[in-house]
Amino acid sequence: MELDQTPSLEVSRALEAVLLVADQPVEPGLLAQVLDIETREVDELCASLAARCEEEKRGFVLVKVAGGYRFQSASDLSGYVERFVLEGQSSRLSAAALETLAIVAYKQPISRAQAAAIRGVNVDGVMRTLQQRGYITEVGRDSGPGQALLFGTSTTFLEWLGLNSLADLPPLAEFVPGPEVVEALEVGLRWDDADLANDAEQGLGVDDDEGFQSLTL
Amino acid sequence: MELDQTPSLEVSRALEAVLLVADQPVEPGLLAQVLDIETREVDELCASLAARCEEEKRGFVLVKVAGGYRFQSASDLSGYVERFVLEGQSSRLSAAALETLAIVAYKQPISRAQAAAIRGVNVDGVMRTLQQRGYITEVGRDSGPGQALLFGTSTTFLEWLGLNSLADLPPLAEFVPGPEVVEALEVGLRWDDADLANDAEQGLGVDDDEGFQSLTL
Amino acid sequence: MPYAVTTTVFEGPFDLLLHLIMKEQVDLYEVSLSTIVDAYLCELERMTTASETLDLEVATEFLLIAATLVELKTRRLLPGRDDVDLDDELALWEERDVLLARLLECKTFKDAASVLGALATTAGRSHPRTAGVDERFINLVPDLPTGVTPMQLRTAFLRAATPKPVPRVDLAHMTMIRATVADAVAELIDELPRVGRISFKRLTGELVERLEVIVRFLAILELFKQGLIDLEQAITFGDIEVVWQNRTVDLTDGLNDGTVDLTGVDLTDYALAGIDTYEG
Repeated sequence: MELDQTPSLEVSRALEAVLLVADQPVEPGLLAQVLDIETREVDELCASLAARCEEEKRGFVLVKVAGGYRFQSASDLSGYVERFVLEGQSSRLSAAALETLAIVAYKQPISRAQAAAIRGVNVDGVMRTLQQRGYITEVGRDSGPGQALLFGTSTTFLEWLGLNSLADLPPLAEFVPGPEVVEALEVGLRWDDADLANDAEQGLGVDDDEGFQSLTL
Repeated sequence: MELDQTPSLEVSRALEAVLLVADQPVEPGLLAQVLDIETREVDELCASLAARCEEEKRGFVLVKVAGGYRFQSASDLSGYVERFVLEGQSSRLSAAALETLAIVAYKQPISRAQAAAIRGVNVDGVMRTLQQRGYITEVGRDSGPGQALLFGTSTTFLEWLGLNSLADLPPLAEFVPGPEVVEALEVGLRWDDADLANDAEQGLGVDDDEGFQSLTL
Repeated sequence: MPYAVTTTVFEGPFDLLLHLIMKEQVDLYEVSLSTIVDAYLCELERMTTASETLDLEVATEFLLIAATLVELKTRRLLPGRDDVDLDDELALWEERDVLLARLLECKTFKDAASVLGALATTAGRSHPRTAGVDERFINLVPDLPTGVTPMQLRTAFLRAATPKPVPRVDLAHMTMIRATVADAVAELIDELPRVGRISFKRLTGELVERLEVIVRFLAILELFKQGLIDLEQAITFGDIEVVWQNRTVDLTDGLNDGTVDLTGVDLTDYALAGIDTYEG
């Protein structure tokens, strides 16, 4: 009888996989649905997975927060995580955050992918931070394929900017320079061959961010 | 001697913790900095962590993609994960887009016109789609007249393919058609005596008619 | 000639020609040029009649190849091939070889594409972790600056929505360059009201360093965003006319607004952010 109830290796692996890709705590009910098992079994499975992480002294733990399960870094390692956040992440955020927030403000409701297309770079991390800070919030789902989450600005955002309502946002200029204008301007930059060959070689590796930040140095 | 080089349990746990909180592949250099070890050690540590995940049949794997390390779900569990993740399942690329992408990948840096010449059709629309998806990006300008924009593939492209670097693309030589295909094409376009003799047997008259009818097109 | 009409959509002439030749090879092994040419023309006719809206550009591409094919075929049908001009003959050979080479190249990338597609499908079965740091660490991530004005938010949007210039700056040059965008903005604000209208070429004509040109270009974009100048372009790829908007601008206002920092010394965080946004 016990044997029947023991979830298969596959289900416990699937639990790990789902928890790994989740970006917020997952409710037991949803896990049960995805794994096609009982909610009770989900709780048992999670308990044993949590125990296993502990036993094996992994760098992460499985916890239940806000009514859902999630992996998070082990608390005794927070020093490393902090260093990672400070050294690796923070620098890219501030300028990017303002632009991303501006895009959400003017183009809401908007999905992460749409915002990324406008900025030309991935904005997932920035959007998450803006959401965690309360500036933006989920407002629905796209009806198209993929049903992407749509985001909009919050009242925190309005307070931060000192506005009463979104209607008070300054209107955008009727004319944003189109690609042709920028392209034509660029033609005026008169590349010489040596520079171009140089560029082409570096092509992929070079990080744009650095290049243009350095202009101000 | 070996003992000295074995990273401590804490460092390998810290590696797990940092990779867990990362939202994109983490470069070995940054990991080395955060963990205060050599980059070489990072690579060793990651290799052994990856092997451990595999051995233990975890639901997740550690891979090196687009120049960095990241955790991702085990591919055999995609059924479960996709039931959970609604978003991010980008729709498939059309055959035209895929072919154009292959051309850019292998011929970068390349202009739209050069890609169009290879495909024999205009590729502007397809290139725009690829750019919107973030798979290709502008990397410079041709030095020739017109200073055409040159395109290359992005890190998103590498992530999409699950490759660590462009060097991991299957060599183009593998795809150069074999002798049978070359012969078939060659014969298909031949008008030498052998072909003529062959045709003569089948009766030239018929051919004649059709040939000239076709000319009126 | 009986030719089964396919429902396949052919992306281009090479696509079609490859399909026909490879198909014939499977069917007959011994392929004849006539068969190929006729099938090609049949298909072309089908395409033209099937949609009245056949893109002229697409049609042209198909017809170009058709012309080559037909020429190859007629060459063979012409009697007395001995008196054919040798130059013509060679030219035709060359044309055929070029066509053959292009077909091979096309086929190479077609096969490469299907392998890349398979790689992507495999990679797509594995989903990355993107959760990022949890709320315990959120305070380490810098918050947005306070005191941002609605106008600055609007500027940030325009910056983000403006297509990024392609130039990549060689970092090796950096140490030698003193020009900043703020300096360039100041120069332009000084110069433009006097000339009123000037072409971008002339405006950058005396600059030697490419970086200086880029800096000036960024400054122009900056001024344009703020409505201080207008940009006109008669034809695509033509020179750009920079036109000073003849309005009284209180420069101190600009400073208070935080949109332009003309001192170039005391750059506010915002101005720094403004300049670094010409990133990719």
